[in-house]
Amino acid sequence: MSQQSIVPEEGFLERVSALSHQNISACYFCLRCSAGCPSAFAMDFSPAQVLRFVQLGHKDALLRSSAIWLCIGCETCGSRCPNQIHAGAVMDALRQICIADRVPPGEPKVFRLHQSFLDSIKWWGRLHELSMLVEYKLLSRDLIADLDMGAKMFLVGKIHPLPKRIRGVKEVERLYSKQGAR
Amino acid sequence: MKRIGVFVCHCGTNIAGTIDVPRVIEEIAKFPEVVYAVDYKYMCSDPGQQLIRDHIAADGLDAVIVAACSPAMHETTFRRAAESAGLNPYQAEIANIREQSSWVHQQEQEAATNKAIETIRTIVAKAHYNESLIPFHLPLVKRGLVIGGGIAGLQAALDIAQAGYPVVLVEKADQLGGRMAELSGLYLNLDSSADPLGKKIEAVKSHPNIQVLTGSEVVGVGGYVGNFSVQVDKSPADEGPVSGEAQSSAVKRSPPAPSFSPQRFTFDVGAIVIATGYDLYDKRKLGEYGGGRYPDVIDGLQFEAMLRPDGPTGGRIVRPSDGRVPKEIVWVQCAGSRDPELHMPHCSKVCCMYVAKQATLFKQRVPDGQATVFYIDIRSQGKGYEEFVQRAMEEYDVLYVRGKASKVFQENGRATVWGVDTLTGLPIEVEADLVVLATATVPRAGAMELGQRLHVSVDEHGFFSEAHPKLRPVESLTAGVFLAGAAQFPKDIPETVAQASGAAAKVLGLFSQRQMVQEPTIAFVDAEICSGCGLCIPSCPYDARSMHEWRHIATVNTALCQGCGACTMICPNKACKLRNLAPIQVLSMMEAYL
Amino acid sequence: MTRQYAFYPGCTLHSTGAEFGATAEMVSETLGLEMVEIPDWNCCGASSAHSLDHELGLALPARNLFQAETVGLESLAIPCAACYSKLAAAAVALDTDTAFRTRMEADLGARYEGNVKPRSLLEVIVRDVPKEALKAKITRPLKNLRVVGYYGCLLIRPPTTTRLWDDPEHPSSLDDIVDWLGAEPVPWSYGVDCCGGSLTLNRSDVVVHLVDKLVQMAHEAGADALVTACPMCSANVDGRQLYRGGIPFMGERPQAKPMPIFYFTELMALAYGLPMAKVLGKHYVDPRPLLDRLGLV
Amino acid sequence: MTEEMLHSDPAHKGEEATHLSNRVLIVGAGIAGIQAALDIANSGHEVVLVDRLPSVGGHMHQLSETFPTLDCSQCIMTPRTVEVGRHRNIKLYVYSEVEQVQGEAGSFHVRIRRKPAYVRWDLCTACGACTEACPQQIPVQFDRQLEIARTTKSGQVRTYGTGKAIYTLSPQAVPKKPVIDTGYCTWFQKGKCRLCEKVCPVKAIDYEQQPSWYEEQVGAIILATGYELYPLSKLGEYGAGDVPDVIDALAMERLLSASGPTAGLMRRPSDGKVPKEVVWIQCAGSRDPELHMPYCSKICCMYSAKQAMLYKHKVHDGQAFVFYIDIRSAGKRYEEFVQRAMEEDKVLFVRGKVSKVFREGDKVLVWGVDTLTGLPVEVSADLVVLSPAMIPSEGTRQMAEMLRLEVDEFGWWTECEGNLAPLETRRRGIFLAGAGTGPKDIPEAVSQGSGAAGKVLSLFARLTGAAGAPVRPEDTGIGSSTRP
Repeated sequence: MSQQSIVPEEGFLERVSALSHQNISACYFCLRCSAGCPSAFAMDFSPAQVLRFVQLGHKDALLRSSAIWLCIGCETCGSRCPNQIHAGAVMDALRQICIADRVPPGEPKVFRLHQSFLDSIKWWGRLHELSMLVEYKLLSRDLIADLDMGAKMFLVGKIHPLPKRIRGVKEVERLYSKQGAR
Repeated sequence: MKRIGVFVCHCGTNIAGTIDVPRVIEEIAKFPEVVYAVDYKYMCSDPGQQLIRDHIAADGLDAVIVAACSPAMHETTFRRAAESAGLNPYQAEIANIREQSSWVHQQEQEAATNKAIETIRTIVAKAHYNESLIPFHLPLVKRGLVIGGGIAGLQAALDIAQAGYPVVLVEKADQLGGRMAELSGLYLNLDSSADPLGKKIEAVKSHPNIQVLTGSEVVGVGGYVGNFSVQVDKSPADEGPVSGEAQSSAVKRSPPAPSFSPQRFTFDVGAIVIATGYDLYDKRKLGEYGGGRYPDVIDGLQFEAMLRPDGPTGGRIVRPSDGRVPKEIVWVQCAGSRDPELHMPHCSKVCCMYVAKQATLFKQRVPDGQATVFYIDIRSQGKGYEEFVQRAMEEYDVLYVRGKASKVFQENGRATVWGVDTLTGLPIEVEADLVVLATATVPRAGAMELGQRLHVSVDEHGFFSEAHPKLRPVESLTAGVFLAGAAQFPKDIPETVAQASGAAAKVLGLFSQRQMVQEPTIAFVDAEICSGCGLCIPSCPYDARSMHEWRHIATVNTALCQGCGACTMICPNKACKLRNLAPIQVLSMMEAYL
Repeated sequence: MTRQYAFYPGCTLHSTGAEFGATAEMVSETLGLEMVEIPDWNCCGASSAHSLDHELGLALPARNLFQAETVGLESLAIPCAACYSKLAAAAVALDTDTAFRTRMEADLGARYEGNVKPRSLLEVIVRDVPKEALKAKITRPLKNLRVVGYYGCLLIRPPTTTRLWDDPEHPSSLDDIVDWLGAEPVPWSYGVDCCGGSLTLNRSDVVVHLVDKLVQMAHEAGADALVTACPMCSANVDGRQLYRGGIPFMGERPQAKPMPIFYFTELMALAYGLPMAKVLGKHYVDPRPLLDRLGLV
Repeated sequence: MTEEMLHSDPAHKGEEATHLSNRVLIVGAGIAGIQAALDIANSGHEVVLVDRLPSVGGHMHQLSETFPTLDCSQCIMTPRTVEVGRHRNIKLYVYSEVEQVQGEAGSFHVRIRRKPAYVRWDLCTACGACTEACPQQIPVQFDRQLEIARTTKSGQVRTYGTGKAIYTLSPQAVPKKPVIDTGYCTWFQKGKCRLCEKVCPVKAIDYEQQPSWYEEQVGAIILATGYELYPLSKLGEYGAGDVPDVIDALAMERLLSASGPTAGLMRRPSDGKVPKEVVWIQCAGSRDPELHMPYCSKICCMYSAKQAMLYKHKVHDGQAFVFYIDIRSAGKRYEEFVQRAMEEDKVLFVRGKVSKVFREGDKVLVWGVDTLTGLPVEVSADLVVLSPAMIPSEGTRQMAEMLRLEVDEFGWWTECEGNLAPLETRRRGIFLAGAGTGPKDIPEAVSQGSGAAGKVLSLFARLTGAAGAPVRPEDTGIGSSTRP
């Protein structure tokens, strides 16, 4: 029978707890987070299972999972958790580790979009939809999707052709350079 | 000059194994006032005690020091021995050379031996100043007060009364029975609670030793163990006390009060049993479950009321919103329990069982109905409980879903519960006609205030604190005040009944004494030195201190003082002293050490 | 009387959330709320920053709080629910996490006093402006318009950052406004359930599923439209009813009849009789037929 | 049938029976029996306290620390045992069993058989010389016969915590008197030795000692016979007790206890190594209607959390797993206690019943499943602690027959009525306390001990008509309550 040892990977629980500022050991698995999660239906592991995997130190399974990328950060879990664990923050931490450890994201397109979004802010200080979308489309090689919506946006003037750069963009860059993940 | 005898115990090898007893003896013999020193295998054994008695007589000792184990173990033993040899028991002292020397210094015998010698030296120094003391005797009122007329209060009152002592039973509501009267069938046998409870109530009402005050509240308590003075206000609503033949007999009232203001009773009791029971956590505080917002989201006791033949629906299970018989009912457990962040941190203990019971009764009455229970852990801990829940699952097809419901809401009639499917771990929606929240069990409103009135400590939630969580579960930290039932923590009926009898036993034990005996090793005030600054009054944890009515000095209530010494610490000019632990004694003990 | 507020528009207010931007300004002006835009503000990082980098997710909004302090007003009004929640979270972090505050002060070469309170524009309007004042400006009550309040995730969650200015499980501020405007707030139970906003471009399948459910429930509740305070929710719910993320221009249709979604400021502008022609044209699901039917335009 | 009904029952009208006794027989000197004894004795009635073992204290005396306060069990208990030992109203029969009971409430006639200790306790001063002298090493009952291998500096393998054929139950034993285990004693086995006799300074050893019988007259009886643990030998799936590093919970208590065989050092039996991975298995024989016992043993969840916590306090880099079905921490501060084990001591709770435990090399493999992830899990543990079902203490059935009382199918005493008369039996004057009626934790057992005492005291008052102060309504001003 295929058994797998659940001896926690050294320090994984600690690492995630520290990054997320959440006491994951406090979870007694009432499963309330899974019950309320809007995107759980699309996840490979439910939020409670993600917390469990962290406890058990199933690092690889977690970092490859789609669950950590499908968390929308809606805070439903965190607001209702009896032990004040914000599963969303744990998902954030796991994504961050995923990037730091160079693990291919379970949901590439989600990762690409976040990436393009942050690049846009890095360049301009504010979001510039057009350049952001172009970068995203190129990176994700998902060229045609939503062209129709894009067109409409353009027509009603919701997308501006030219970006404006803020004066403090250097400061913003400094905030980036400080951070590990990018 | 005193004539002190020192008796060093080997405690088998416990002491002698580490400490060089002969050397200890030889050293002690040199101490001033020590006229006799001897060692023995076991001082606490009968021959050991006899040895002490003999030498008190033979050597005319007027103080005895036993160097042995902790005073907690055998102080009483040796004081009794001394007394039986005609010595004042407070002239017998213990020098602890086991816990404090041999046991903690097993590796360094030399040091242990020296420490033992020094320890004994300090006790000799103390003994020099010891006075002969006589315990206080205080009057004892052999009447009990039971607060709360639920099953706990009824049982306690009954046990005390049947032992021949008068009891006053005070109940806030207009009838006896408490929460148990609100219940339908009881687990495990599903019998109606009305019958057995009714018998208890009858037994209490008709018992000649019990006086019942319903619609009444304890508004004031003074005094101390054996001599509490109690004030009870009885709301005018309900007429006269219910007790023995009381209805018929002339009722004494003090003072004959106008009907709109409450009638005040004042009387003395020797002991008090607190049996104030529990409330349910307000379901309106459970926003995520729409408590109080949706008509068909109710709590456990509301459902009990529906199951009761004498209940508002005459025993029919119906939806509050439209009176239809619900076909699908969902129970949500831990609604407010086990939730330190948002609600109550504790487990309410009884929910798992009563939910299984309610689901069973529902299926018995609505066989084609569907019962679903959302839970975190099933806690069926009790004789036959596990089997009871199993039966609910197996024979009555109650569906247990593991996971705390995330959200409950009701739309166009149907209620919806969001939970998780245990196996897949994925969210599921369960439609229901009725949702029953097993809301947390919390102390009765006003428990905190009652605690203050009685000087009894309560925890942060308002549950009364027991004297020791393991070995003194039915005693409060206040002498003469005992605990029964859910006032201390959520309990089911059998546990409550047993605890109530336990509290009664404590009361009977107290009443079995001829009078109260109080240790004399307590604080006293040196009237010459006391400046009447009053600092000691707030410092006393037992309210034992007050200012003298007309002399401007502090006084000690000998009955309340526990000899803790807080006052002696705070007194700026050392006018507060402890008997046989006076400043001079402490200082001389210090000197002896240095 | 005019009240002054520091103002953080956020990136979407002049782009994807243009309707919100335009009407927010008109309405504030009408109510005598003077909005002082904070200098050289930057993007709050939305869901992307914290998704990839915990501290960046706090640092970006935190800079805006530093900028806001230069304005010298105690309330910082933020229309966008997402921006609001990020800035609120940053404020909590700066207040409680000294290490973080020192790092930020070093990076930005400024001291943080913590005397600006980030508040949602919705909160500002319902809590600061007296009900009477709100109603006084009404020239055309929104009779017979039945709306469900869609609060979304980030407006009042998590309570630890939003500090409970409205009930996190059963909020009422949108419904109150709708009621005051003469329209009919329709009770429903999905007001705080997520629409999947941040996945709208890359997992439109997930989002379409969530949006359809919301719209369907709004229909069942008997509503004509939804009202929101969140550009992400709006763009998402509005757009994904028509644009399903499939092959473009195939015009794949949802099961339910598309339902317009308004910003609360749009409804206010309508009721106050402010010029709305251009704004209403920007919606994906065109609200004008509905408003025509009810004689509101 | 509740207590009130009993008393209204004409069959029970014994009030005017002649020469009533107001003494009490208490069977079992565990914490429940001790509590009952003290409450009654302190109320001025004489107590006859009988226990099978040579000293009082029962199972609580074996425990290391107690949840949820982590008080040292012996420390909080010793004052009670000492008081029992010296109380002028308590007559102690240890190393004894109740052999016969006749009569009824108010006048029971009891015959007690005392086993031969082969030591004359009247002479013995418990100096310990005999035990020191005794050459015969034996496993220690009190330590659950734990034998822990120990490699001495010189390299040879000894075992911790062996006892002698002449022993006192524990260091804090009350009474602290030795007995000879004839099953091991070289004199009784091989007919030579008599070393203890030679060294005894007071000539207290008596190899010829015979059982002795005592007659007592009592008015009431309290049964506080307590519990045992389900034998490991019956748990085949968990190694049937043949794997040295699979021990039961009471053995773990001894292992954790400062007074235990290793003086509180964490060592595993097989090779004396410090166990780095320890697994606790709940419901070993409980909640298992098919194979073992259907009921829940109530206390295991809490003591396992406690043991795991104490283990982590001793072995900081150790990993503690607890396999459970439901966590049952229903008691004051219990929930918080288990939460603490998870949050602070990082004890890993795995929800799922273990399917199999077996030895592999110097490890013990534990096969289970994590119901939350649905994944099968395997832990290769150094030590496995089972929480066996609680069962009635041996001999409960026979005593029930002798007393004409009922026990349930498992042998637990049957209460008069489950809800409202949990302390009464169907026979008037015979009461119940503690785990003899079913699994209970200490506070519950103590409450019941006091409760049973209360029942006895009020029974005596009724029987002997010895009421306290007469009821004078004018004292309270609440109106008359005296009856014609």
